[in-house]
Amino acid sequence: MVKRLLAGWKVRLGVTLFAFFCLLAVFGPWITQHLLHQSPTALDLNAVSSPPSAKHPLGTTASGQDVMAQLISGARESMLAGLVASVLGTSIAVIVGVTAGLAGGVVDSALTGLTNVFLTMPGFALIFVISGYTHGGGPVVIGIIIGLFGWAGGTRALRAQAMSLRSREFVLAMRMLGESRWRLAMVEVLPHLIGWISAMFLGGFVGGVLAESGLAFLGVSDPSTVSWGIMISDSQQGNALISGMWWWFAPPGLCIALLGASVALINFGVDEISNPRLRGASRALVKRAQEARRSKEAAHAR
Amino acid sequence: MPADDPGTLLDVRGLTVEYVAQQGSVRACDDVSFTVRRGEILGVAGESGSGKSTLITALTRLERPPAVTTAGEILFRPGGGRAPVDLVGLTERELRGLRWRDMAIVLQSAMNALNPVMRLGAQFRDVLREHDRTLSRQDAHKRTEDLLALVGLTPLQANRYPHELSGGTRQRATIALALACGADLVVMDEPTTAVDVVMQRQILANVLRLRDRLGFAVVFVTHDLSLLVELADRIAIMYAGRIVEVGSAFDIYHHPRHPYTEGLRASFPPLREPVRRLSGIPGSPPDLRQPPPGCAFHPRCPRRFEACDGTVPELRPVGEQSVACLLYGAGERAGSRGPEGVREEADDVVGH
Amino acid sequence: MTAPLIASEAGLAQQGGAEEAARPARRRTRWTWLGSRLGFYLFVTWVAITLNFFIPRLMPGSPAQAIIQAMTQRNGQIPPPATVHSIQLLFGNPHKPLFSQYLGYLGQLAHGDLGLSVSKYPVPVIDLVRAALPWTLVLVGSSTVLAFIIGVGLGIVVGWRPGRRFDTVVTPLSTVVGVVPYFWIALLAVWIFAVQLGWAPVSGGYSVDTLPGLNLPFLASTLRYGLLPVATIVFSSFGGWVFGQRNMMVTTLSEDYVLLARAKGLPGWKVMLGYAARNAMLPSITNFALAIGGLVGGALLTEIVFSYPGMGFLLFEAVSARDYPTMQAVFLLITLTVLLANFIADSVYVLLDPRTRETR
Amino acid sequence: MRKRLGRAAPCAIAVGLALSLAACSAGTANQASATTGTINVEAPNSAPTFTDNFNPFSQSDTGPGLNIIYEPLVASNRAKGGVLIPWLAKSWTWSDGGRTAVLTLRPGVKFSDGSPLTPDDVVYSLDLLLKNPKLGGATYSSVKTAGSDAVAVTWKSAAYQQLSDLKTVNIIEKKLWANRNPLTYVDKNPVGTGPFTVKAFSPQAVTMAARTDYWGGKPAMANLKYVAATSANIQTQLQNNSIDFCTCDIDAKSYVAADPKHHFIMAWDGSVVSVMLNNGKAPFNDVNVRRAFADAVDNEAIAKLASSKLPIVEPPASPTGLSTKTYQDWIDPKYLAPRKQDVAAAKASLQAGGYTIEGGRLTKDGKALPVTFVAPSDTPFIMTIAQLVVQQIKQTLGIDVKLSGGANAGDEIAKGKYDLAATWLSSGEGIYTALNQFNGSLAVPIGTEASNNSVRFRNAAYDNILAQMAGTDDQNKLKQLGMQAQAIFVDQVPTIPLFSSGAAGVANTTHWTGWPPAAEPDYLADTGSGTELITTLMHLTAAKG
Repeated sequence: MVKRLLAGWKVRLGVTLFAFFCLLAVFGPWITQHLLHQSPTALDLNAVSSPPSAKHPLGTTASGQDVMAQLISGARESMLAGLVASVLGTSIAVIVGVTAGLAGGVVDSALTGLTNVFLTMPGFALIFVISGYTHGGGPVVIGIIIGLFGWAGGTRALRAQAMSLRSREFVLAMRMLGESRWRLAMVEVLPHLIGWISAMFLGGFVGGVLAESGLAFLGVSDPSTVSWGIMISDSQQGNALISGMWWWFAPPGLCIALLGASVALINFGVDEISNPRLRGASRALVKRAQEARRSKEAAHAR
Repeated sequence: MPADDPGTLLDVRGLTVEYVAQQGSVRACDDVSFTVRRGEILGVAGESGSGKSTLITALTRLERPPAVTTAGEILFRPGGGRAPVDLVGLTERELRGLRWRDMAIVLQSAMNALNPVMRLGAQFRDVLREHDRTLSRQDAHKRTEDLLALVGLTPLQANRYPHELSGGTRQRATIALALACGADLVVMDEPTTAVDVVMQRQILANVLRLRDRLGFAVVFVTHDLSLLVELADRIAIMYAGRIVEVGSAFDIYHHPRHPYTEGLRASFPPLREPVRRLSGIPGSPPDLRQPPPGCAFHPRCPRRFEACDGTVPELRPVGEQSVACLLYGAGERAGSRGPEGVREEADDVVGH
Repeated sequence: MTAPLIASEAGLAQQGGAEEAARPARRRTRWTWLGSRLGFYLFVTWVAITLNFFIPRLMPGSPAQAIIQAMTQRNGQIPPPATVHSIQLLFGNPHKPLFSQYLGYLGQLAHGDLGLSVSKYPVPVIDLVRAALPWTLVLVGSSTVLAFIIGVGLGIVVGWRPGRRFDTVVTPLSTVVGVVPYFWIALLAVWIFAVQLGWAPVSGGYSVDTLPGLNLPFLASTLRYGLLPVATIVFSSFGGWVFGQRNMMVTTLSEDYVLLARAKGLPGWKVMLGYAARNAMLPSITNFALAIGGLVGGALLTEIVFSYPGMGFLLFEAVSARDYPTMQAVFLLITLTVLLANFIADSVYVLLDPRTRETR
Repeated sequence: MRKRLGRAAPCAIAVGLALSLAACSAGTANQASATTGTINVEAPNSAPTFTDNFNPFSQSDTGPGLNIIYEPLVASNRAKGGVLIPWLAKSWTWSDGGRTAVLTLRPGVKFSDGSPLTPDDVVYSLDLLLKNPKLGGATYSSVKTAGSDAVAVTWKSAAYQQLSDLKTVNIIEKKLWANRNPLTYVDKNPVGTGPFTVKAFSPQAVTMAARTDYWGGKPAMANLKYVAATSANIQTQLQNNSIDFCTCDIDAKSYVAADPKHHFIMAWDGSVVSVMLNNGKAPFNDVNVRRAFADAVDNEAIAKLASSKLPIVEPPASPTGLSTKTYQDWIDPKYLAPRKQDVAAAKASLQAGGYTIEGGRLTKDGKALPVTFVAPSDTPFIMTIAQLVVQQIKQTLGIDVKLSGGANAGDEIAKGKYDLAATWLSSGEGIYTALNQFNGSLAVPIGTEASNNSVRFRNAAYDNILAQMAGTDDQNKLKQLGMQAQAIFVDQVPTIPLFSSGAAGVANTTHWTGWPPAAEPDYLADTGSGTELITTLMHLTAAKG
């Protein structure tokens, strides 16, 4: 499956980009400290609002912080928020969705009701309200809140899938054989949902990163940390664009976009696996088909 | 040449259709040749995966990527004394001129073949008015009612959505639809698989009656050989993308030559004869991604011999029918030609 | 934007629409069905109202403190003790138990009374909402419709010939556009188009040289001022439609009825629109109805970037000022529109897909 | 520099008022034809929309310009040490040992509906606050009329320093308000004594019309339009010349550089950006720690960073916590120079207190004392200062200070749940008010919301000096007492003053000229203060050509 996933250029590009950002998140602080000899929070009073230079490859902020160092250490914070939100959100979605789909009856009704309540609530606004009070809150706290309020969307699809699986023959057979429901869910049903779950996880990850940056833009952030969202927010409040400080405003947004793009590209591959009908639509196949046709036409013309 | 004969409606030569995949490709139809005369019903029988559905879409030039026609020609002689055309060489635009007016299709599942969000009448109307721009709405409606009456449906059913109709009604409606523009050739892809036996009989009777009345030719594809015997004038048997035997319905049924035809015949109960013991064909159809060398049927063949896994048999006349089996005239050409040679020959034919 | 977070809400609609209709026999009559839907909506409304009431109040801080802090920040000094004291008297946390406050709130709501705003005391909340709502409805409404038309249109076109060069360029591109942080793109757009090129105003909902009302200069200025906000929303949200619609289109293309439509010799566009797209669009239409539900709450970031006088900004201000009555009113409105949109999605689905209609 | 987006109570004005206004009137009389045109002013309001309510008693958001519609009895000139100047009251006398002030009203003052201002109106206005603490509260205990043109205001004790409280009391017309509930009345047609009335309201702009019968003369402009703006877009609006005047947080340096017609005005309003030390709990209840931190901070560097977007540099603060720009005559000359960074002294203080630093943590008797710096995350200016202070403490003392933010910072500061915090302290309302911010009697226990002295400084000697100041009207004695209090402040270090600050104002001379000079103005130009704004507006004339 992994091999199939990696077959397309889109997925390969996505995975490469994503891996790059993961490395940045893991080794970022080490890189800034030992390779760049910079701190993301240190203020260099001799170089306030300075454009890119040898000392500050991406320039400095209005208070003299090194943008490059902020960008690198921001990777960890932003991705951590995305990861926590995604893991939590996907877990809740899987637990609620699969349980509802498999259990049916009263349990299903109750869980579906719960899901619908969460769907109806003004998600982002509530996240904004709550995280505003959590003392700024680091990326983990923000991620948890995003996850807690953002799971409902995916649950619905999982429930439908689990329901359709429930009536499939092999699951019915297992039930007849007296398999416990728990084992049934873990061994028989979950593997079939892996495509859905991974797509949901990836979507949740990007959603988490975007939500974190949106919250930072609204002023919900922990001042002792630096995330990409906080960087954009700071640069906006520091009038970076009007003062022509593009080196402060542009990089964090581009990084989020690139990270999102990498995940979106991976998602293309995951989608093609979970929906076989999409596979025929791949560019490589169509190209080959067109070539074959053309050569036939050429032969015909002769 | 049969194509020069005005009585020949369709002359397929060396038709090869491949499914292009990431690595290599699969030949779903391999060097298929046959002819259909005007007003004739040609049955094509084969197991699932034998390439008969691919043949249907290729015949009507409806194949979609990754399926590609890579060789052969389909000479079609439309009515009204028009010159014969090679469908393979036509553009989509040119094809549109022929579609439905000259050739129509009936698909396997009428439930899926009808647009679920359009009323039945609208699905008649759009095709009628597409091919006759002068037709008014009222006239199109009138014509729809006539067509539905042809297959025994009431005019009221034109106002229904497909899901509101029973399976048999839907299937009859698609047949009526196929006749809407007076096509010379109607290609039918297992139109009776989704309906019960009683309905199956009604539909077949309908087709025969309408053919006699309107004179169209039919290419009828099914896995059910005994059904073809009732319906078809001639029958072609397909196996692993190739035609292994062609002959009159009577000959195929009563004197099958190819071991596969024999096996196929033995696995279906006859419609009108006393029930006899049924037997299936051991084994399963080959994986076309890795076709067996030589005759594709040889791993399952009860009468195989050494040459069978080395030589691809060609379709050659044996008595009244044509058979592609080394049992007939095997000695002459054993081991002389591989599949490459066959293709070269096909290309030569095209080149003329 | 919040799209990836909430856009995946495939909709409560399927609940009532597709899933139920797909059941072979519907034993319940139309009335009990309607009744149970109504009961469900009422229940969800109540739960949402309750949560909307308690969640903000369980957080630390009070409106009084928010007002004092805002004053300090504005004036550069802490307000005089007497002022601080009076603010605490007026807007400090009431000493009534939370639960009786809650009952009071429910009672108020039952009379259609949304209370008085705290941050703009004593202006009734209903007045604030009345002033803000039209802006948001027009802004988000028009951009949602535009994004839908562009996105679904593109999705149909690329999905009609999947794998062609147009598809391989447009589909990834539109997806990538959707993951760029909305406010970042919006700020950039403001800088480029408003500040540098001067093509559009920087912020606001209308020109301050006009007086709101049914007069031409005002209406013309709202169009000009709405240009950039609408364009940025459309830009960052059409991608989601493209992707979904394309995949549905590709899936639909392998349906027999599309094949038959081609065989019928219908022109390509007729097959594409009348047969393939008409079926492939059904899920998008449901999602569209749901997107309309996100209308009220959906434009928070847009309205902040553009200082647009709508509901999003009202909410933002209310949250900053701990203005509970206003917050609650906005939340309530969001909840109600989402429910309404779901109801519409239910109904529209039944209208568009004859299969879900009851057979007589 | 600071975010300056708000409505302040009408406070100060400049110059001997009668003089300044008379000069203005004379000027406008000469060019009566110039009473046309509109001046666009950024409204001191962070909302993108205005509230259609001009109730002067509202404590929350209102329509803009309340402070140029309504006026107080007295004002103060923050450019001149915050001395009180007459406004609607033309003079006052003290009696009863400083307990009662009799204020004589200026003749010829009319409300915008044509009714003359009477002592009854003034008594009614002051009484409303006395009777209803929710309207803003009052420090006086009774008010009554004193003849046909005066009112007598009485306090419980000597109140020479309390008269300035009347600056925040808007004078309203009794007959209009007699039947209104001042708390809940939504006033859409305000009637006041100020030079402007509301002409047209829309959520994004409010147009005010200049009165022709204003007691102080006729303004040069026919209209004043308040434009709603936020920090996000104000700079652009300024740069395309669509706003003539604002007091706002922008990149003033680039604004002034862009066009010679762009003018910068610093309103030194007496504020001093300071690091608040929580004197109410360990470790900052120990003067040694306070001294150590104060010595460790380099406030010159901080001032420089804080001024990086201003065309001027804000001066490092006097260790007295008083603005050197406002109180230069009041500060003990030996404290006019800022405290210099002295790392050795800082370390010595820590040692004297028995503190060590272990693993980046301040430790005493084996117990680690974590230090948290609370800074509101929605105020980037304060946040930057906090970051620099944290960095300096780390570099000099090696102590790790945790930076904490969030929308709730204000609440935490008021309740004393912080170790360090940064804010604007001190004020331009006079020496007494400035020093009184650290009055121990205002300190409340930790956990209780403080309305003042949130650093919770308690010093009996300091409080005693303040009590003496309250009871004198003698300027020299005030100065002497003030210097004694300053000595205690410098020694005890209740806060770390960083630099003198003010409200950054920018004006555009394209349409209107006559703005106060950037350096050493006679009066402040500040949209947040009504009496100052009125003074500024009265000095303006239309630009020629």
